[in-house]
Amino acid sequence: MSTLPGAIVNQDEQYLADNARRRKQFSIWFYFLCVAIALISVVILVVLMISIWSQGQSRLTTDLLTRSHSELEIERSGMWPAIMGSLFVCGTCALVALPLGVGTAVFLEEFKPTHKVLRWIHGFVQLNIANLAGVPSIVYGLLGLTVFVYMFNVFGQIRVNESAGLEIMGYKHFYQVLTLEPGHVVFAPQTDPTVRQTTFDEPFQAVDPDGNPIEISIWTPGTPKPTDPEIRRRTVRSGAIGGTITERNWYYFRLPFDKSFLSGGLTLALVILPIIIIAAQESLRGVPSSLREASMGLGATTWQTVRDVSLPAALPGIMTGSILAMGRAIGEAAPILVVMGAAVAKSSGPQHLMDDAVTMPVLIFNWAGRQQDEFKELSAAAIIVLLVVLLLLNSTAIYIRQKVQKAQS
Amino acid sequence: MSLPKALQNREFRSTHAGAFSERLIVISLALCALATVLITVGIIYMLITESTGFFRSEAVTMSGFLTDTEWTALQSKELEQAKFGILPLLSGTFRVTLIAMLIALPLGLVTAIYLSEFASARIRSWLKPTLEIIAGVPTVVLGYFAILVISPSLQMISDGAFSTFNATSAGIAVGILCLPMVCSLSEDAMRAVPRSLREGAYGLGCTPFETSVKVVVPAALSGIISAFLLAFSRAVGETMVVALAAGTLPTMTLDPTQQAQTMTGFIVEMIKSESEYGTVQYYSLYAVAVTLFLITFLMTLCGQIIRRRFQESYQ
Amino acid sequence: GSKSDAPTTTESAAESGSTAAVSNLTGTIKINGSSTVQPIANAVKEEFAKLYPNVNVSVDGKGTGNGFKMFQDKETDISDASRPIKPGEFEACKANGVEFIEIPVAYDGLTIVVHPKNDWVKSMTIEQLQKIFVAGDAAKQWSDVDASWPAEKIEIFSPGTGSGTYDYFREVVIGKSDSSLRNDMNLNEDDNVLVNGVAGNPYAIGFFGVAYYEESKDKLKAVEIVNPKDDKAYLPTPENIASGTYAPFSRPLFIYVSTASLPRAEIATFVSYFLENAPSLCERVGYVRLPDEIMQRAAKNLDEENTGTHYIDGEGNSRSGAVADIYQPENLTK
Amino acid sequence: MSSVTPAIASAENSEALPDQTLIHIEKLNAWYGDFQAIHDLSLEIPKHKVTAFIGPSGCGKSTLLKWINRMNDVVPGARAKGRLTIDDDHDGKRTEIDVLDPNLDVVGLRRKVGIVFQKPNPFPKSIYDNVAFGPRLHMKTTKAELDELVEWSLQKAAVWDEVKDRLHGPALGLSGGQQQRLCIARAIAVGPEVLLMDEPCSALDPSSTLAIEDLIFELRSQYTIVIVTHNMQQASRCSDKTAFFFEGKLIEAGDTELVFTKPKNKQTDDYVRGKFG
Amino acid sequence: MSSVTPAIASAENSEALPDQTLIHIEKLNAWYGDFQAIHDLSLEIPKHKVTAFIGPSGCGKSTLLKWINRMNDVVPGARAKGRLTIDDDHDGKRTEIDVLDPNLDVVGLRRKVGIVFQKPNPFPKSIYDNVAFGPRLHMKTTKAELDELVEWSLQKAAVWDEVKDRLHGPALGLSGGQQQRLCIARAIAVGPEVLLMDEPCSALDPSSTLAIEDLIFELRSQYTIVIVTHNMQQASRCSDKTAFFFEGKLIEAGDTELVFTKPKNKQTDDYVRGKFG
Ligand SMILES: Nc1ncnc2c1ncn2[C@@H]1O[C@H](COP(=O)(O)OP(=O)(O)OP(=O)(O)O)[C@@H](O)[C@H]1O
Ligand SMILES: Nc1ncnc2c1ncn2[C@@H]1O[C@H](COP(=O)(O)OP(=O)(O)OP(=O)(O)O)[C@@H](O)[C@H]1O
Ligand SMILES: [Mg+2]
Ligand SMILES: [Mg+2]
Ligand SMILES: O=P([O-])([O-])[O-]
Repeated sequence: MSTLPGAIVNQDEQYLADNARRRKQFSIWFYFLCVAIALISVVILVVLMISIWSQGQSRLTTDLLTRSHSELEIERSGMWPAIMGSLFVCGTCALVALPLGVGTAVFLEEFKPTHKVLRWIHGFVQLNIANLAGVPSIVYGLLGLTVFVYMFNVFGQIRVNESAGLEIMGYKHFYQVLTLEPGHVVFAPQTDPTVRQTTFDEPFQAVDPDGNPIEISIWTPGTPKPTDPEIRRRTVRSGAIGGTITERNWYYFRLPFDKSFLSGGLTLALVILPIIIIAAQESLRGVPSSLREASMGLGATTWQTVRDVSLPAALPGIMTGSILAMGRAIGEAAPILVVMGAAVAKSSGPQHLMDDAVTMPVLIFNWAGRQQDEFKELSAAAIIVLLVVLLLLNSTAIYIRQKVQKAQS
Repeated sequence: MSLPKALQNREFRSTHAGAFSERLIVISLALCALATVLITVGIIYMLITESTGFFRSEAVTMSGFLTDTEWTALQSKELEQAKFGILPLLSGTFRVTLIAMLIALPLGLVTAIYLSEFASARIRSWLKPTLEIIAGVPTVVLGYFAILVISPSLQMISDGAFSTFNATSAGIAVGILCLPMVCSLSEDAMRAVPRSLREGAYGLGCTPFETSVKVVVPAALSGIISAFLLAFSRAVGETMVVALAAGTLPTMTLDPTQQAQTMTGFIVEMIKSESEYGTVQYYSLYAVAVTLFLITFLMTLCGQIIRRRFQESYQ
Repeated sequence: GSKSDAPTTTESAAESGSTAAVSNLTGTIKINGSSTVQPIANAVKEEFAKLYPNVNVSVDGKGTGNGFKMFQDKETDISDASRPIKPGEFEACKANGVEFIEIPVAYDGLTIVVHPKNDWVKSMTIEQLQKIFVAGDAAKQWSDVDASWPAEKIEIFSPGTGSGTYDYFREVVIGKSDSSLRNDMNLNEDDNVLVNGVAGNPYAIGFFGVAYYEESKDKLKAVEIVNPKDDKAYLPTPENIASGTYAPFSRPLFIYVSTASLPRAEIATFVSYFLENAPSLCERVGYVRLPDEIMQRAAKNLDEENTGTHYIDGEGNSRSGAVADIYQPENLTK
Repeated sequence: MSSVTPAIASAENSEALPDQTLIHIEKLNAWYGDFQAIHDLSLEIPKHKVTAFIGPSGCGKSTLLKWINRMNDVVPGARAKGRLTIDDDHDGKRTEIDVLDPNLDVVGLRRKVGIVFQKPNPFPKSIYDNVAFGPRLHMKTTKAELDELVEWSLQKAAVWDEVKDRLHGPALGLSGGQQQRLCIARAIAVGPEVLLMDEPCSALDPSSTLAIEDLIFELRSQYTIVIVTHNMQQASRCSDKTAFFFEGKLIEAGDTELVFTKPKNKQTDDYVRGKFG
Repeated sequence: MSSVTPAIASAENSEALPDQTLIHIEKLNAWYGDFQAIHDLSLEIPKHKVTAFIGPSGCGKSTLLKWINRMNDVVPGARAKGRLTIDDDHDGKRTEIDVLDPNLDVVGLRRKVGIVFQKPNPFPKSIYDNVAFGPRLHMKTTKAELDELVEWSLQKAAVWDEVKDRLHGPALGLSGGQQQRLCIARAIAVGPEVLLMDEPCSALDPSSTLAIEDLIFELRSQYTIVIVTHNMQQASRCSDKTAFFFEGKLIEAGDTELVFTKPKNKQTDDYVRGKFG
């Protein structure tokens, strides 16, 4: 048995040497192939950046950052409402997705059940999250449309002159009536919310835009019309009809949400929720179990362990994951198009919870598709702004991660 | 040394006082987890209820839906002329996805090998962020990159053989989009391969190439395959790039120079056109969404199964 | 008190020039419908917002047909249209209790465009268009239309089926017959996509409102259309459109205003502002102004709140013809 | 004490008082899922003594240790059957804590039975916060009391002098041996009666090991200490009693000296002579 | 042999032939980045003997081992200075391989110097493919030759009987001890002359340990074996020569019996008696 097998005894030294050289050569070639291919991604990024920069750099003006979309003065169009819109939409998204995602991750990672049935459920939820992570964002858009925008039509549809859904708070209804002074209106408090219009034949008590009460007199056609603008402002024509308008506080809330930024933000929260959960789970998993054991060994309950030990230790990882997820949310356009529509002509950010909004990707989508060269350049400039925002987010994430890596090494 | 006062008192907090709030917290955390289940339930409920509007219609048969080679939901105003065969949309989706995968998989995998096996810490420290930046580029931007840069370049190279909107430029852009994902997931899988295996290989006289290709990659295969599957379902579900660059005409061909409306592209067009809400044509978008959902669901399921079956090797 | 809004119209018309001050008018106005009219509506909205910054006007352009759908469901105050309302839509409005005032705002020339490299097509007749666009034995290649043209595949870009432009084109090309437009066209509600599509393929053809052509003249070539009346070919220039020689694709654009919304001060103010400024603003975005006479009739209709359409007769059949002939008080059907 | 139990009993009565048993283990069986890690184990652990658990890897030492303060609760699939009780002097009244009782107040148990692990595992917080972690959970203390308690614990753990100038510096900045002593300080800060130590020195360098061994020697006057070790020399150096485990069974237990010099069992003899393990 | 080198020399000439040195190490210094892991180390390792490296954790045993077949090449920042040569009999001609030569054919070196690690690390392939892995890389073999080679290696590694019925089953399905023997089979399948073993038994149970120790005993007639171990008993049981390291320095080296019974150095004495480590 101890005789060496033929293969070892009959080794051809020349072959061995050649073979070794050939393999080493091959390995070197492979190394250069790797370098070349790894560089491709860098090249792609550079080409992307250069083509965008060369298109958009001339439009990086303060107008871009402070003004709104304009059809008549294209060259002075800006993206302020879109910046605000993205801020509000993504803010909503973060406010909802972060606690929900981290909560879920904590539950799944730290409260692992020991009972068999519960373990099965646990595995199911885990699988479910993996599946949610793979669901295309456009499907979330459709879900957002049925759930947030229409709410299965449970609260009826939003209709002009008829229904504003189920209004819950933050609103006051008035009749808005034109006075004799052109462009000037007065507001009559609306007592019966179901009446959408009323006719004014007699003098009535109204309020001016600042909320101060004023007496309104009636001018009957045929009698001389007052000429003093002051008086004209306090006078309406007999038979004038007031239509309902609503004064909305920022916390105006009604159901369904319709195409509001809230719907958009909630839908985006659905999109990034699985991403956040998975990232948070991963970083909780990275917390050494010895820390948990130490805390439990001191008599801390599971929740106390989570609160005082696991979560703080996992926080950098959770933050990194969340920031990257937020980057995804900021750039996401498809679900927003489905939920909030593609209109971009908005002159300000959202004024109340139910207000609609434009987001940066949708604005870019619109501008880049337009024919005028100005819009093409503007869209490139807007892309630069968006990329800068993303770059800031990403570098924060990378910074946090590297700091943590350093601290741990 | 005498016992400190705190220990002399032995006034320990009642241990049952926290139990209630503890339970409350656990319940609210459980509710968070429940929410994720509710989302799935919501998706399935929505897809089923809304697509019944399509499948119930007399103009539609299940076999026709699965085998017809024309899809003209957007093109036909009258229901009688509309044809609902999902195959052209599927073919569009798979053309784009195939091209994307042809780009993302080899490039991503080789870059991952480079990052995990060869790159020095310094190169990693800027190459990885670069990839992350690409991963973070909004898809709208990539879509315009496709029609403003990729498509004209293709047309120039091929002397006009490509149409303005075509499967290839969309596929390339989607590939760029998936590349970082393939790369970072495969890299994670390869880094999870214990050092001891690499040492084993080097100890037997392997070159770096042999170590990475013959030992590390096979050992990380489950992770790499699930990365591929994830990238695949991301590509299948990608919307903005194809809506912008792949064209709006469903075609049933293998020609990559032609346009290719994908499933997601159709959904977006239908939503944007709001083509007659409530018509069969409109509801057909939910039928497409069901198909899309099923495909991605199967992908993730496969990925999970592969991960669970083959991953345990190193514990 | 049904006649309510008259004061604003007359008074502001007389005195608005002097009010430079920012108004305290507030409210929300929802507009949807034609993407052809959308540039005009957006332009008006923008100017209006300078005077009335607290009025929130949302303008969307999902196509005339979709616009009317939302209008009859009371989701919008104003519906933009690049064709007159159709009998079916009119009935639906009536059934839902939606009454409206029909206001023409500008002329458009539905422009047929090809790639600038296309040197074989200079002008086209309706028959040639039929060969290309009508389903059935539609021409697959240019050479199927005219043997001297290249044997290359025709790629077609058309507005979506929900759009008025599609309807108008279909009606002109097919008439009242049963056939329909072919269904292997690239359809898109967004006219900009159509422009990009045609501009990217030398063998493409497409059509849309003249404003989108005006914006991208350098990338596209407009096809001269042979007027069936005099057999001469005309380009969609403002003169040809206004004079009606660019026939049969010269068409009016409309807005439809819900009377239920008119008592709201913001709507009344906006609509009268629209009417007043449409002629000048429509030219700025590439359309052609309507004759003063028609604008005055429209103002009168608004003033007197004459609801109904001029394009459908008592029996419920649609009328067709020049706007100057049809937009007459006696044609108004409630 | 049942006669089948190979109890730890002073064979040579070297001390004046007889041992008082604190932890009683009777016929304990423990499983991880389907795998039985402990078989029918009976053992008595004396009060205010150091008891060493020795045995080859995987023989169930850590498992037993972790059942004493129910750390295995969080391991999925871990269960135990048998009796495991700890005597509890409460204002002079003697009661018994039934450790395996599913309704037991685990939090209270773990406060009474502290544990120190193989690898030092300070929390990534300041040194002060590490020691104050337990007291903050369990007690209502004033700032001054807490300060006093932290100092006392660190002094008891023989690490005060080395850290007193950087109490609010990060605990992870300490050396391995200091970290381990910090962990001991953290464990005694909640006033436990029993200290369980699972190979507390195996990750440490020689000098840190010595410091910890000295510390264990110090602490035994006030605490009942159970220490798991792989190092026979360590067991013989610093324990009073030794229990030898093999494949989940208790093979032999008794005075350390006897176990090492005159083991009754062949396996014990082989093991302490280094024939395996 | 220079006089400053504490070389391994048979103090009592128990064997007929004098030791023939195979591996010469002279003034070796090794670094990881700025940290010096080995200081000025000189040592000679005899042919066809088992040499044990002992010493506390972190003393540089593994580092030295890994330099012998240049495994440290792949560790970023690792470098070494000094002389490290291996004698090479080539058709009767004696040459020397300069291990630290940067232009050395590492692939060939590693074929000559096999290594086995602490944790068994079979590739996630079949048993057969594991053993055939090395031969397939280096040699041109027929299927039959390869089969013969695989069987021979597995037999040599004393694991053939246990695996012969499932040669194409997954290697990861074997027990730890079998895996470790498989790794040894894999290492000898390429026909090395030297076998380096870094704590080959520390992850194994007692019976597997015994099997490996027997195997080492068997193999020494054909291979030069270097084994790193923490277990003094193991070193004394299965090695001919022992080298004791401390903090990167070689403290003492010589016949195993002498080192364990009459160490010349105080530190060695302390260590082999278990005072630390
Ligand atoms: N969480 C677990 N799940 C399943 N089996 C486990 C678990 N923990 C330990 N075991 C098994 O139980 C047995 C006893 O393990 P234990 O940790 O008590 O051994 P030990 O004597 O402490 O060994 P070591 O000295 O290596 O720490 C071992 O066979 C081990 O594989
Ligand atoms: N890759 C590395 N990078 C930096 N330092 C290292 C590296 N590997 C080992 N060291 C350091 O070099 C010194 C010697 O390590 P080595 O692994 O040779 O010790 P050892 O004697 O084998 O210890 P053990 O018995 O724990 O395996 C140690 O202080 C260790 O921390
Ligand atoms: Mg243990
Ligand atoms: Mg070592
Ligand atoms: O103007 P349209 O969008 O209806 O064609």
